[in-house]
Amino acid sequence: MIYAVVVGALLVSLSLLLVRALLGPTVFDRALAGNAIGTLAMLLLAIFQFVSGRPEFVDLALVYGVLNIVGTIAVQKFFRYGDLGEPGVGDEEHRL
Amino acid sequence: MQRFHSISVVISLFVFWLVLSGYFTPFLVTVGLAVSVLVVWFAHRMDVIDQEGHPLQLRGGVVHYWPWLIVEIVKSAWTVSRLIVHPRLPISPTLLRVKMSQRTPVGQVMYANSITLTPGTISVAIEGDEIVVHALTQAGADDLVGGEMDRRVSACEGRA
Amino acid sequence: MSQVIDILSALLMSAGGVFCVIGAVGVLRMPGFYTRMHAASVIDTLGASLIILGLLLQSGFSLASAKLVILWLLIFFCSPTASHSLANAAHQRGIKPWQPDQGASSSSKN
Amino acid sequence: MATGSRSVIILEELTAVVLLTLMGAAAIGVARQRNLFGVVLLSGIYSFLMATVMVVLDAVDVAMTEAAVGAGISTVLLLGAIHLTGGTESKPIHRPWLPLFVVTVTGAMLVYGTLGLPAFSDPQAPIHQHVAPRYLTEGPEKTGVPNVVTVVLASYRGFDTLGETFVVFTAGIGVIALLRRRNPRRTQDRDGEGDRS
Repeated sequence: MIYAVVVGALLVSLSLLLVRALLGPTVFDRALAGNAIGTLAMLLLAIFQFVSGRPEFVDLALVYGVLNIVGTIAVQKFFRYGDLGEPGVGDEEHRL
Repeated sequence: MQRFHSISVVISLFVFWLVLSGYFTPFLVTVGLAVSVLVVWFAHRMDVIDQEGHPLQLRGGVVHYWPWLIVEIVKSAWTVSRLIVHPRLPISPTLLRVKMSQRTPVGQVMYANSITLTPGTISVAIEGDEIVVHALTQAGADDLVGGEMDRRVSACEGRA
Repeated sequence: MSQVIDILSALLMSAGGVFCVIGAVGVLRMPGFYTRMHAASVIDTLGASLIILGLLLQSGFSLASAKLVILWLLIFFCSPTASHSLANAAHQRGIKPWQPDQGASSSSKN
Repeated sequence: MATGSRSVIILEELTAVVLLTLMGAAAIGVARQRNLFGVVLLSGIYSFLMATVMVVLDAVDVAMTEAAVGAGISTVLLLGAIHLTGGTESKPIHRPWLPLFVVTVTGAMLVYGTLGLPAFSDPQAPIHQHVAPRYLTEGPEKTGVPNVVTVVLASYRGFDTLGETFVVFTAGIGVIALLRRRNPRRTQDRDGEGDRS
């Protein structure tokens, strides 16, 4: 039952990362932990499709991956430009 | 070149569709092809498609670069893992500037991403033709200053 | 033959699991934001790759393996982008890198 | 893949319990957090965990929606809302006792309600006896769609899915709004210095 071992390892990592997300201290630490939790959730999904014998549903993990980066980039844009509007106009002199 | 590039994008999208759908009946395959063509057409109209999103010009160089990059990643990930489990956490983080010799934005992104992808070094910002890099250890920083990765990315870019 | 592949994939996946745990421990243990990012990238690279490689061996040559390869490519292209954007945002916000002398505990230069 | 179904069920239940515990921890973190950015990030994490639980419980489409809405679009929307208001939560003016009472009673009623439900994945449950067999046997040839989930979603529950499609469409627009950048060829005032972030 190799899957049980891997799932267990992933769950332990998830808990540790959640502790980091709860502790903070900065917002970026939380975002980092959130990003890593997204990656782990993705792996967990991929493994679970194999556990339940339906490996053709790995697509869901793909959706997770895409959403994960959307969330992270949203946070990044917010903290870099101060808002989400007019994204990408900000060259170096515009932002400051 | 432009036409060739568009056809290549259509083919990539079509293969992606086939992989996700998994049904190979004539009707569904035709629909997939039509959707791929439509998406590329719309993308052209919206002007969101360019050489950067689908860097066909790198196809030769990447074959030589990736195996080396993967070996580097494994090596540095092993080093970082050893540091993490070390009871005294012997890290010496430094912030340094690395010169990059790439000419195109795609090459620069490739170099910066390679730096970030190898654990132990993270590209923090790009200022002019320099990358601000945060390195976990002095050794990792020295490796980067040695410039082998920079050379290889430039070679990969130049092969286009 | 299938026995060998099973054992190999089990080894790969457990190694991936171990690296994920190590990365998570690192994220918890490292001082300062940037140093934590290095630990997280262990999860994104070695942990994820080994687990996906193990699953690839299990799935053999099928549609699922093609999807796993796409998943792997997605991680490899997106995780550095996300990390860089986070680091960049932190840099813009003036988060200072942690230095060994300012830390509270257990720091030693090697 | 040659694993006994019994151990698979145990593994699934164990995973669900652990994930639900983590979700509880995340929820407490959200409640205790005064910094609203932290709240947004933690609720994103909560959504990811929730979606994973959904997959473990075999509700794949719900998981997809939860991930798209909870982790994707609501993070973007909430960040936009924070930009319009402010970054820290103000002190509540009410005492927490009345809301706590209401929530506890509602929760207790919901838990009481679950007692009347059939056991999880019980093959004799009405949901598996009523229309599900018909969907499975007749659906594909009646509608001509090979995938059963697509049959139910796109044909039998077409209007329902139309609404869901709007949600996903909104999420897509959010993504475009987020990742869009001004085309260097079109900006005259700046000489083609692309966005490098």
